[in-house]
Amino acid sequence: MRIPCPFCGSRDSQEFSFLGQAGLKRPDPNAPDAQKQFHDYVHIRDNKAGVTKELWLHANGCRSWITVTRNTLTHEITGSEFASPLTKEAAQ
Amino acid sequence: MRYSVFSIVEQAFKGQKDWKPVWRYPEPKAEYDMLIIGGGGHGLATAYYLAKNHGYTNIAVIDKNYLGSGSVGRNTTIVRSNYQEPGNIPFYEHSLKLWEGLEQDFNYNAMMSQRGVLNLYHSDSQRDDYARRGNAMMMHGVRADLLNREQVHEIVPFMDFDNARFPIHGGLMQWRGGTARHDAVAWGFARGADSRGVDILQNTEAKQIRVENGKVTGVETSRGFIKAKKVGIVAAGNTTRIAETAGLRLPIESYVLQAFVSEAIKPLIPCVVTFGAGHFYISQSDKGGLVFGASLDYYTSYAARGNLPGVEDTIEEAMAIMPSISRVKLLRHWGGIMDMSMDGSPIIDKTGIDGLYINCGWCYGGFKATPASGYCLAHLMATDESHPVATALKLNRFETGYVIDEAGTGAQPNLH
Amino acid sequence: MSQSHRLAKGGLIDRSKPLSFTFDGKTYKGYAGDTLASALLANDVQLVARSFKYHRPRGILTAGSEEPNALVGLRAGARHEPNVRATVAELYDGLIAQSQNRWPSLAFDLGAVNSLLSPFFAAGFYYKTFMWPASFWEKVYEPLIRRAAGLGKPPVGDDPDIYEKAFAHCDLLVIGAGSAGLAAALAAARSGARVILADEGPMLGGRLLSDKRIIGNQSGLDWVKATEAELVSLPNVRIMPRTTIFGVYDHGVYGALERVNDHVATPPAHEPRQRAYRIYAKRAVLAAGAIERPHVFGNNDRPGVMLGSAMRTYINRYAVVPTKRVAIFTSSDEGYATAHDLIAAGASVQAIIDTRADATISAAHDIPHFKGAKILRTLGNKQVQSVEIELADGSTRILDCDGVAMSNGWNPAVHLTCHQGGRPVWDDKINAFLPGNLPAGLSVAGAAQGHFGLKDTLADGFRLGASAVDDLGFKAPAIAMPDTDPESLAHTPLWRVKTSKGKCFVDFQHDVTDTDIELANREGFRSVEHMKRYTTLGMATDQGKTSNISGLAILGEASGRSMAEVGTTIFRPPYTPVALGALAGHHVHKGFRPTRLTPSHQWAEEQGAVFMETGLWLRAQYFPKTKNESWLDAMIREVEITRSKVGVCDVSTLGKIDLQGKDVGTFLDRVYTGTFSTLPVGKVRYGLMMREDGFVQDDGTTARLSENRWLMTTTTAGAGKVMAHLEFCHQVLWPELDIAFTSVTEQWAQYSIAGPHARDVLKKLVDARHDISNEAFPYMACGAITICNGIPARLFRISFSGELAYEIGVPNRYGDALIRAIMKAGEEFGITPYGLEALSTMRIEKGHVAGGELNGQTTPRDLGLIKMVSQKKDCIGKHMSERPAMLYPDRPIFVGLKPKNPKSKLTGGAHFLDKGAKPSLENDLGHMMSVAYSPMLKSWIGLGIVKRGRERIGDTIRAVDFVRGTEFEVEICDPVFFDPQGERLRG
Amino acid sequence: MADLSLSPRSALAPFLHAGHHGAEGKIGVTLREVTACALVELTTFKGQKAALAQAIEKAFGVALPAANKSASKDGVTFVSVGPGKWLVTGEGAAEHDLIARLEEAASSLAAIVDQSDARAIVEISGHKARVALAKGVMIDLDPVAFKAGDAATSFAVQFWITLWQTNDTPTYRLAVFRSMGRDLLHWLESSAAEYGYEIDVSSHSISE
Repeated sequence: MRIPCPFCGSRDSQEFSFLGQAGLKRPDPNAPDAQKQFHDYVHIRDNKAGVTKELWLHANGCRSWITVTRNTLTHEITGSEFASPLTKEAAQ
Repeated sequence: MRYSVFSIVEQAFKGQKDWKPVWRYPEPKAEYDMLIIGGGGHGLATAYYLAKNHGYTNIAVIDKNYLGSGSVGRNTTIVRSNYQEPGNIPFYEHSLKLWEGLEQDFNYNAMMSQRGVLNLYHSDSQRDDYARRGNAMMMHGVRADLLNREQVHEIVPFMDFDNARFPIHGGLMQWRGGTARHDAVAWGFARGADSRGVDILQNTEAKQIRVENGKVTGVETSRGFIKAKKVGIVAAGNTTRIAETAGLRLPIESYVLQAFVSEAIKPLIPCVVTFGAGHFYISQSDKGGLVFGASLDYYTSYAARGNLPGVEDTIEEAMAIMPSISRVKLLRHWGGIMDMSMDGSPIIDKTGIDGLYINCGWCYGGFKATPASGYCLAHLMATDESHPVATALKLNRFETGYVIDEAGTGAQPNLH
Repeated sequence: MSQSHRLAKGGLIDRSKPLSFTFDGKTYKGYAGDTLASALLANDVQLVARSFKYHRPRGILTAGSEEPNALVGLRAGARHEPNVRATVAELYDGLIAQSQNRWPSLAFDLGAVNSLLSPFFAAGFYYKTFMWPASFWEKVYEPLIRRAAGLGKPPVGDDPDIYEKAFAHCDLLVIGAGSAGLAAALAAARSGARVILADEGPMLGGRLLSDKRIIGNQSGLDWVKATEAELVSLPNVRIMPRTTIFGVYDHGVYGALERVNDHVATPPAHEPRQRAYRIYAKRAVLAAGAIERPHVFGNNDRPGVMLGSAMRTYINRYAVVPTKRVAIFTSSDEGYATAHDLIAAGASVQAIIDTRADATISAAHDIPHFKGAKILRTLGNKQVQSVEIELADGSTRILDCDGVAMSNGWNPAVHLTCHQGGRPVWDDKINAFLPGNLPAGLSVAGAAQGHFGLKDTLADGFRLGASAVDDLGFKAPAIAMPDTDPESLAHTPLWRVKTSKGKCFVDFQHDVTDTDIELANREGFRSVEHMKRYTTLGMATDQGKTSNISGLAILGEASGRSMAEVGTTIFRPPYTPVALGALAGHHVHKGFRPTRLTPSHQWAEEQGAVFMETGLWLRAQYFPKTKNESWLDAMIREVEITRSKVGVCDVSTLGKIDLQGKDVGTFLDRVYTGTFSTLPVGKVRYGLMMREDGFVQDDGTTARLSENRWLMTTTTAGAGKVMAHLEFCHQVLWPELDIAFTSVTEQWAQYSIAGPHARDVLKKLVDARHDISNEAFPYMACGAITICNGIPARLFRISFSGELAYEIGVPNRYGDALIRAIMKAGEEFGITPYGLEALSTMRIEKGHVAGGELNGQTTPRDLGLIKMVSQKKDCIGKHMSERPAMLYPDRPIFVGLKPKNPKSKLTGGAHFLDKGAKPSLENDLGHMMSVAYSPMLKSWIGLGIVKRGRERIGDTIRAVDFVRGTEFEVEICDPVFFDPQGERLRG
Repeated sequence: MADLSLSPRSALAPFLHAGHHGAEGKIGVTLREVTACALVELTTFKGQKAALAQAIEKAFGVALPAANKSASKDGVTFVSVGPGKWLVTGEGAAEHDLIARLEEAASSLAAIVDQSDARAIVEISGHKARVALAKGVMIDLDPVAFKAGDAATSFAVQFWITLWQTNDTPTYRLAVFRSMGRDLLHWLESSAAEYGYEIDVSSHSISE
């Protein structure tokens, strides 16, 4: 597998580590149902068969956390971007 | 027909002409009492025990492919009950006990071979971890033996005891563990279920679980709607895809796990061996192939195939404990989809939707659980009560905190 | 009868290089350019192997990597390799080969008795028996089966050869260097694109090496040579002979195995035996050719029966006539080409038996020619002596011959197209499966695409080679299509001879017959996967390359389905078997994983230290004073000296992270359970870190070096994970924070100096201008200092041992020198180095948690560290650590454990039971996490978790270690065994 | 005090065996430990990228290199290692004042962390350097893809590496964690052995 790193370019997947679903928002710790929200945040996943957005760390590379758009049925990758706007800005 | 030495001899003289089909190819009925989605080992076992233990015969098992087409036919065939967590121990031990009588029970030789499962340890702290596990097993009356380096050497003298990066210090042995012939398990359960009247509907894909007023009414399939009073989701790696048609969101991610077999060689490895400084496990099949695997390919996937880094990593681990197999050749490697739960342990529970039951989260340990998984889901579906050995395998345990995390790696499925 | 079957001239062998080799101990001659198979055939060795199940005599069926029969053991001793295909083993001088799976000898194999029992051994018979009594499986049945199965013997001892991994990149990878592959490579290469051309054989040319053909105005061979010469001359082309592309992986990654030195007796010094490549290709052309199909008829497995194409290969490439009186069994016009080449080589063609009644081609010369005829069976013993044929009119006759050449059409080598889930598609026009949906970037040329004629293979190659690189922005110049000599490829396959007599083998190696497939179908194993698994068809070392399609056809016939309806099983990697050693490369033995060495490693080695693995690090476990001093005695000595005088320990392996920026304090408050934003400059604080699921993931200290600069330490094992976690928290959760992380683990060599004389030792090192008195530099102080005349250093007054202790860090280049200097400075105070055993003992005496307790299953509350969790703020893991189960009063909690008898050797992993309680999961109170012999208490002590342990301080329970056979009464106590007030560390 | 002076040691000093090794009669590869080289990791503070670039340009006369590039002037080389991150090497006169110059130029704009002792750096050159490196380096080092002035952080064999090419000989530099230096060296030696290689220690020195 090759992962397109927005900073380094296309690299062997062995340089990366995988975390999981992207776009999960850490709940407001002060919300009245915070514990329930945290449960969902920590445990419940879309686990989509098809195009997903997921978080990878270019661990053996530039150390950027990136959001990769990948199809879990075919492994086809159609996009990747920095997870952090700050990293993106620093990469300009 | 019953299998026996006599039937073999008889058929040898009849040119094998009178063997009967092991299962039927029935047309779906309009309605069943129970419908099982997933004709893998667990689904077939569920139907078998529903029929055998609970007297249900108006049951169907549906599978989108041929029966046994999932992980039951592509795993590394290891059977064991060497677990550490109290939520797991009784369940897996129940399973192993079922294995021990399974072949006679369903009259099919699944080649259950209790040749031992040996977990190697490579440090003092790992030895203590294994002692902790062994003692937990013994608390439940499950025999475990902590072996020192010399005792391990006696069993697997061909392994690297002298020049290894992570030297072998000893191992934890469960002699009652071993292997079984994976396909035969599916076939044995299928044959046993079919002969008790269960309809096994192959090439019948579940499209949509139909729920009305919080109660399940049946399943839309590629062969039309099938009404059912109770539906069990036993879809392993595809659990999420099925469950989401009923609006369920689960603590499950699907990952690909690779498995490997070498060319056949004469007997070398007497038992199942696992490598403690990695994630590697190996045994030798009766045909002579070395059957092995290691970690997941660490990304989520529904494609039943893996990639080269996983292949190389696995084989490096193989060579790490037994460099003498370097000239033995890899014959085939393949992948399967694993339903990884957030704590690495399974779920057998109701769902909050009346009449809908779920059996998932088998990670890469589903094969050994096959009989008990079916046994306990059958019990649950028949009685609406968890079987006593499966009370910890709750769907809501992530919310309550009663997680069963053997590895201690937390809610990160690819680390289990 | 040396080389009795060798032709006097011709072939691509080098007669000036005669080679000697042995098979089953007997010496033979061959030539450079031979394979083991061609050399055996040259010497008229027909019987080379025994089959898997029935131990039937087997010869050589093919001339390529698809060979199911002729497997041998190659080389001897530690270089022995089982299951080598004689058909691809290149001959070298001194080659040693043995036949396999036979006893006592190949010619007389007692295992052949299985053949007589074959009526009982129908497909899947073992599923129906061997069940009684249950215990007999492991003891009786299975050992018998296992001994009988298994083909070759495993190698013994360490492989003396080395293996390598390598990586290669190209625009276009061409797989197979036959006519199509060469054409594709040439077309692409002329554009300037980077091309890799790989072929499993030692020579380029494919079938052009085996069939005498014309391309343009030259012979096929000359065309190959000219093409190869041009490719070699181009700097953008890399030719990789002896290289099998074994797998297709995601995104243009191809697995390849280069057999660098399998064609010589032993690899030259410093060279590997084999090299496994990961090839990254933007595009690929698969030109893997096709595999000829055998016929399924009675005793079709007898030595002497061979594929027609293989027979032509032996004649034309190796100058060997495999058998001299040949019956041609054909369903294709190609059988006539085989007859032609046999006659040209001086062999006798006894007859052409063409299954097609309507064949239009005529036989040359005066060869007996039977249309609409079949071979019912071969006769003979260890080689064909005759065949029984059935003519179109139904009559039968016996025909003398010593060999049979089969031609039943070709199966495109579609295997690699299936590695990404592609399913081959049946094509009625060519009677074969063609590639289905292809892996991205891969196209298929020539015979692999079902385009069998030479003209088509060349045209495909030129076209697809050019279009692949045009796709990438190159411009491939047009190549004029050369003329080729005419050929006739008409065929109508006959999947089996139904009226056969005797066993009709479909899968030769696994002894699967047509009746086995029928039986599977009869028993309901109708899915092609069920049939395969029930009969084991296609599961042998050849993975069904010569058998799968016939098997599918027979299943289709038996179940009344078309080939398209039956479908195929899935081809998986590797295309041909790959040595495990090659896939591990040099990551074997000590090279399996890196070994990280500490700054004091060399010094510790000189002291005779015993080392232990800590993750990838090697750390000193203890420093034995004499050779015979045990770990326990050494540990006791090291602890006693440290606690009474002073000791030093290398703690450089702890993770160190430099954090800078104005928001570090805020950030630390969120990732640590405690509050850090209030930490004054020049101070250190202990920190506990949870995962978001509420379990502890790591602990350590963080020092505030200046207003905006902090230094965090992590556990040795947790360093990498914590770094990734912090980067996640920053980049994904809170990108608004202004922080910069840098791992500085390896910049600093760090030593802990502990004991009552720690300050005295330190004073001798620290430059005089720094005041390190207790007042000026109290417990939990930190600062930048200089030592030994101006060497920059960092000093932290922190203690894991519970003693007055400092950690001193210097730039790593001084690490070796500093340990020596510390030892020297400490000499007058009686300093000792201490290892991990002593370190562990001292922290257990102090009740500090470490690896055994930070096992990912414990919360701060479990570890008695709830007071470390600030109740005033949120942090990672806070909410999940307060789930009901975590607050459940019965949850085991951290305590100390003291045996009633101090000599009772406690053990890690023991579980706790109340006195009189029976072992059961319900009665299990918890387990022992860490143990040590405490030199201070003169007793074994332990740390563990016990249900309601804090409420039960003073109670006596049992520590039961079933697996070690010990059981001791222990008293539950406070986990801090030594100096509970912490007076020593503040001294 | 005098007897407690500390003499420095390079990362690979104990493991370097000077001279010719491997296949006889040829030298395809030359290996050298890079010593006398200051190393600094520079990480931009939030929103300071442009200001940092300006400051570096002013102080060092080089534009901060973009991704996968390095830039050198007067013994100072900036190697891009991540978004807003550079590994800076200083040799010759620059070895001793590198960190001071960086701090003077940019202490409010970036985290400046001395890493002079945190890495083992090996220089590999020669006509077989590329093929020897291909036995572990996963990125494409062919001249069409990677030239002098190019840089990468990547994974090789079992190491997280920073790699940059310094000339067209070709010569490459590989930096790994110091504790893994021995294994890096062993891998390079075994990869180069079939081509013959030389360990060059002629310029080996380490500063206090």
